Amino acid sequence: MIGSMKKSRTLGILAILLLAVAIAPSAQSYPTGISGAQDGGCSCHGQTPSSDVVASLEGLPSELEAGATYTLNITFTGGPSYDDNANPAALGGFHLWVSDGVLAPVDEMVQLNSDGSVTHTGTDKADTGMGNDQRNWTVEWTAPMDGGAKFVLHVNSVNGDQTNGGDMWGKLTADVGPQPAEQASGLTVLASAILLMVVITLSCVLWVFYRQDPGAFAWERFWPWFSDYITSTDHKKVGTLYMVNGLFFLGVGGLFALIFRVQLAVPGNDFLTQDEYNQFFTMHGTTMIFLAAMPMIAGFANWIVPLQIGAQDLALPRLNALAFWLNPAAALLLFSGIFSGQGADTGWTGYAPYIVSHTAHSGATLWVAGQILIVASSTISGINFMTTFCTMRAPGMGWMHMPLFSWSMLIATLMLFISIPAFGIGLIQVLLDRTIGTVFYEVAAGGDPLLWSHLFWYFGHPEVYVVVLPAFGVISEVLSTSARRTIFGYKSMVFALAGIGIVGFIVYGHHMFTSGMSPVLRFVTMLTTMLVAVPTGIKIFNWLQTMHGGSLVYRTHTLWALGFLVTFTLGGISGMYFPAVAMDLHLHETYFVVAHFHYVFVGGIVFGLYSGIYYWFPKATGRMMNEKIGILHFMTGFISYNLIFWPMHRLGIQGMPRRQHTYFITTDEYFALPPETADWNMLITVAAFMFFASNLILVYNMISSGLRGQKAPSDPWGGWSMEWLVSSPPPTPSHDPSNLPVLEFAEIHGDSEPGFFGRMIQWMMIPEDDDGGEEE
Amino acid sequence: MEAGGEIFWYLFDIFNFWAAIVLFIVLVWMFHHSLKYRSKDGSDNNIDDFKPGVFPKENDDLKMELTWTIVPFILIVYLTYIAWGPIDEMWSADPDAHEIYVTGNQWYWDFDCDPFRDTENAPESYLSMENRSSTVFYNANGILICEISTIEVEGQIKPLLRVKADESYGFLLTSNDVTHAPFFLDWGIKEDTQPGMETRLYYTPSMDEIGSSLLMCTEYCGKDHGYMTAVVEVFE
Amino acid sequence: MSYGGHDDHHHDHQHSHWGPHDWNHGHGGAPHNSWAPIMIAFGSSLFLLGFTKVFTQTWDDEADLWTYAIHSSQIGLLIAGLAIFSAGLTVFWRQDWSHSGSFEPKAIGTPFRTIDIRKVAIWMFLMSEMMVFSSLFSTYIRYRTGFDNCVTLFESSIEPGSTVVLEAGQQCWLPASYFIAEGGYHQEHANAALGFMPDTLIPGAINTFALIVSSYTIVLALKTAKDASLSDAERNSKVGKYLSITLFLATLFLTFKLIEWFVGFEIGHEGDWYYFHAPSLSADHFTIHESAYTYCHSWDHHGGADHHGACEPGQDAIFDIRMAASTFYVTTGTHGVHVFGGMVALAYMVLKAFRGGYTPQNAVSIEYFGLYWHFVDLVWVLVFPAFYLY
Amino acid sequence: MGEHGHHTILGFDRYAFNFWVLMIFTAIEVVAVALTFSMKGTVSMNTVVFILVAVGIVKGVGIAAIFMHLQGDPDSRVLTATALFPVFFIVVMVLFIGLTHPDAADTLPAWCRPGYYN
Repeated sequence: MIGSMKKSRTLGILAILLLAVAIAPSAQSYPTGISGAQDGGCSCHGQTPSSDVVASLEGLPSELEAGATYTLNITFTGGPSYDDNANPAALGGFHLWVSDGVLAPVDEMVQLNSDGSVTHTGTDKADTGMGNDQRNWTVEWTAPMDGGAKFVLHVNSVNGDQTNGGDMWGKLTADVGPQPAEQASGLTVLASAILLMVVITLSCVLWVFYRQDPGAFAWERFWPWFSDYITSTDHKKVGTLYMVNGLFFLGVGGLFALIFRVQLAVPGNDFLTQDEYNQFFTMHGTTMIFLAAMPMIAGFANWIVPLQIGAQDLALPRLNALAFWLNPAAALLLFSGIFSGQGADTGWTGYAPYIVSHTAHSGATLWVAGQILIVASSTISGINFMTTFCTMRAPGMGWMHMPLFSWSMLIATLMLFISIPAFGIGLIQVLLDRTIGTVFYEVAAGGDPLLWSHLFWYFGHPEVYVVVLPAFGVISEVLSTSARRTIFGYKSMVFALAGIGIVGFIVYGHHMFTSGMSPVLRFVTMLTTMLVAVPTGIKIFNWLQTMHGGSLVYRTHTLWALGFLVTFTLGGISGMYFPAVAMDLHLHETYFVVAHFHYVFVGGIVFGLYSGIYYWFPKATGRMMNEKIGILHFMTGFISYNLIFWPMHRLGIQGMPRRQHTYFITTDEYFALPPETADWNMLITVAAFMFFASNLILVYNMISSGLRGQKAPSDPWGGWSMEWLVSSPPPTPSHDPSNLPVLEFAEIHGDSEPGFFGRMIQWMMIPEDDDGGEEE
Repeated sequence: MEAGGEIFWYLFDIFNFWAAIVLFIVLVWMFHHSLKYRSKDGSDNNIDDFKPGVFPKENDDLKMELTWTIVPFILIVYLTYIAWGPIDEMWSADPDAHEIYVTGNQWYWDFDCDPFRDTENAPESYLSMENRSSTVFYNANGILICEISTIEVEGQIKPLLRVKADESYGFLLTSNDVTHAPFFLDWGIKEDTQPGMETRLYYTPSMDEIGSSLLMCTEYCGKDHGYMTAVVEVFE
Repeated sequence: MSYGGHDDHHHDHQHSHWGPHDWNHGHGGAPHNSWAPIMIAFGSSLFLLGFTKVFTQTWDDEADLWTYAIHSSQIGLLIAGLAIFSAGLTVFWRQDWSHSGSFEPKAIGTPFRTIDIRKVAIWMFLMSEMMVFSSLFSTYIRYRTGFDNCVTLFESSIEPGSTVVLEAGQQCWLPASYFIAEGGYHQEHANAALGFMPDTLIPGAINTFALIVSSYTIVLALKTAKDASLSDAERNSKVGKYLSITLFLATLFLTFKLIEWFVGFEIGHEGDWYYFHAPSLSADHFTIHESAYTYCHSWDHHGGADHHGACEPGQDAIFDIRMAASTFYVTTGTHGVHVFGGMVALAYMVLKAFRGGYTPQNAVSIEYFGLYWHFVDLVWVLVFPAFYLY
Repeated sequence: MGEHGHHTILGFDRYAFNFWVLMIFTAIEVVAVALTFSMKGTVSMNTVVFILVAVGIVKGVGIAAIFMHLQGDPDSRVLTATALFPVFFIVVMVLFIGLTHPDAADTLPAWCRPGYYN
């Protein structure tokens, strides 16, 4: 009886939450974004509108007929303007916005703006039209098919002295037809979006809590359970939060991709407006790199690193939690522009001077602010992980005994926190340029647009390795364990990682071969970029050789690892085409680049992380994942993935540029891209939907296996590293601090003399007083 | 017409050849090892005696590792050398080139055929020419070198730049607002136009390249970035 | 629920060898939960949102210019963000309050064996700080070497017959040192009361010494806190005093910085004449919006040695000096923000010191703050010559 | 670690010694700049820059070595190595970002071109 009462109360709560979800999105977006462009008015003709200038708009019907075209007359009286044939400049101009329907100029006195508003001609310095010297103008307006419209009219009355002094302007607003409900301000939209996110997240959390033990569900037990998660500083719980955050935004980024793939499916499409398209590809890139890939990697690192190196937790657990919580806080800022229709449209690279220009959306400011928090998060977690690696390896674990996943995380963390301050400083400069008016990227003040590219890519290229190296680490672990063989050439693997880490800092110029960067630097980075292929090659060949003489057990994570080998090799090879300048001049900023970095990011990182999910899921949850669904996930995912990105190489060679709203193919009337472009794009779009669907299989598998999977033993795959020592799921603290594990060795090496580096490190270290058991 | 210039295809073919070889090696290696050394019955044969918490026995071979360090390195040196070769051709100024000003604007291209636009001391032969204008340019022998008109692409009026085959051209690039980049599709070259500075591109269209090709913007520049196109026609 | 704090009394009878409160509380239990991270994170987010709303520029289409404005009505968000951030920080430190040094975790393994983990962490933090200031200096070097110096530009453009051929609003680099270090000679009505240096250099010079003295007082605080020979009361009061002096010097530093930027000073008033007189940088038109700075190459010295008259005819030009100003304000401003961060931490430490929080067992906490503080001093050693003197 | 206070330099307390060195060198710094304008023409700008760099290095080393305990403690050597670790990356940054300037590709110097080595 009591149980059913609890159940009905639960359902009631869920119903209320669902209702809230339904209501929250009814807040409408604010058409002019965060800072209303029309509110500023023609401030060049005086700061505030003057009541002396009276504008009028004639020709609007009292009863609106859908789709009809009306001729509108715009006139004004008053102000300093006067009739003077000798000085026609002494008249005025206007600007008319309408919320719906289509405006069209009638004669050459009026021009159509890119935002659909109309204004007098002669605003452009290159334009010699005389529309600025009138007192009345005529435009045509085609009414929308349903609903009414809101007009905003500004008129200038100028005194003809060719300066702005003494001029005045007036404002008129007019409504026709049925009006929509009052539109929400940017802040209201933001607040309701936050509310929506909170409500959805809370209902999911509540559901998870309910499913854990439906019989014993009680509201009183929920809050302690929930607040324990959000205040937790335990590396495993923070790791879970990171993974949830990462997977959620992987889905969001994927949705962005799907939407603009629909736009690109056929040539000349207008499914999205240019503004929407630009925002979506910007947020796709930003989301995938900063809110999906990096949190997922941090999630793995959080979960696995302390377990693997035999530490009880990370060095600074509270800062670890802070580093995590900065991510959702940053996401709020990054996305808040989107909610108001003015999201960042700068590309994830945010190149200057576009990012500081007025043509960039106002949401770009918030995007920059959000990125600053991401930088803070990465710096904090970088410090934390560096400290952990350097100080908390289990007794007996010298540098050359760390598992390769930990090594790859160490190098990745090192690269991240050395390089990211450059990005942070660049962001602060842009933020100040956009807010208080410094001029770092203001070309009129001598600002150098390339400085941003330099600061960005000084970070941006190491960042690519930051996200891909952990995937290398996962593959090393998975292949070694699955093949039942020690990784081939452990030392050369470590040196290759370190080599990538160092060379990765001096290659970034290859992103800027066509940018007008210093030619010497172009030449230098061309040479160094080629060099990166050597350590990467070593890693691939070592992985291949690891399987030699082994007994490869085929599991889902093995399949993803083998899939990774194929796709990452392809991605690595296509990367070799860019440092060759003559090829880069053609391929730069085309779909070839898109194909290349998706082969590295998806085929490299995401496949690596999927492999890691299947590999460590039993350790984290204590339950095995379903292998059959896993194989289905791999097959559909691998095939559809290749169908998406392989044709993009072809598109790039044919010269289809990236980041373009649409494309045209050659027809009888005009010349454009080859006709096959359209077929490839359609194929890519269809495959993109398949790939998205295949990821839902993973999500389903994770949830169902997490709830109902077989219980996992502590070492289900027979791995050697220390995370397999503890139970699944691991206890807290992960390794008993009063009884830390000590790394043992299968082969006892003689007391070989330490090498040069070993002697140098010995010289630097505090002399050892106690036992001499330390390696290296 | 195929996109990409002569040098691009020359290098592309060489790189494709070596890429195919590397890919072939990797794939054969991977499939061979992953099939030959698989666990036949699916059971766990702990070959290297993995035990949690025990660093496993070593598995390396210095000679093999050195081989796949040195051999790829030689290949890389070779490819770098090959890629370095055409730099002179791509990145050299030709003093005799006919200069065309290209200016990026949000969101249209501005061409100017008059190479003496910004200079007061143009040679006399040019100054005296009657047809001198920014849209058409004849050389001293009265041969048409550069002409600018318009063309309709998908209902939009776009600039049409006409240049002569086997003539050397220098494009002087700048921008009025943000970064753009003209991408001469069939020639396979591009360079950013940066506001406040001048970048340059040199190219001599060959007789093989006669015909029309697209010019697109390949540095993201805002709303109508995707529509910032022009047509380049090479005539005989 | 109890915010932070997590029951300080527990620590008195818990005897684990594991770590300060940040860490793990013995008995092999879970690490402490904390509300601080989530509060600090969302506080900063709200603060940045408020910042972008308060400082919003609008684009003036017809004039082709940004219009700068401070929307003070939007300041609520900014303050709310700061408040949440501060509350989070309070929670954070509240949890550290009772740290007595008894569970200081030590590193194991190569290469930091037996060094405190917190000390390694602070050095890692300083590594990333080095990169922060390297980025700022790279920006500075790039622009400094890429721009013409205004003075050189002016001198090179004087044609025979002393006519200056320069476009109005030409971009060039007028270093801050032009206003500060050489201010006594270049600025109208400027002064050099001390005889050997201009009055405008006084705030910068005092600040340099203030930071060095504060670096010294913080090591004295550490030395005292470690001194087991002192009685507890004596030690508490001495450590508290040294930390207070450090805090005072940091405040002095920021005060003089603000005086130098915005206020200026006039001392020794005697009719129209001041003994000490230094206009602020903003009063001298060295601002980030100064696209039309009226530069005067030589003053007409009719008004006496320290009193300039009008600019000599043909000796002035209009320059766009925004880049030099932006670089100066942002670099020195970033340093100033670091000083401010140090002040906030110092305020906490002063409070803790007077309450007897520092003993020889946990005196290293002062050392770890000191490392940061010395680093800030070290950065000033570079900033001062690069921006104030050269 | 930790016996910081017990070291002396030239018979002075090391912190006090370092403190006075820093004070004196800062005074030199300020005076050097003061000289440039009070003795205009007699001291060249290059001399001043040289003095500023030299003094800056001395001061920086003083602060790092004594105040930040990078000299004389058991952990000093390993922490010095840590502090010097980013130097490579800083040099790369200053070289690549600080000291390069944009230019057109055809200004590539001859030594970067294959033709130069024929």
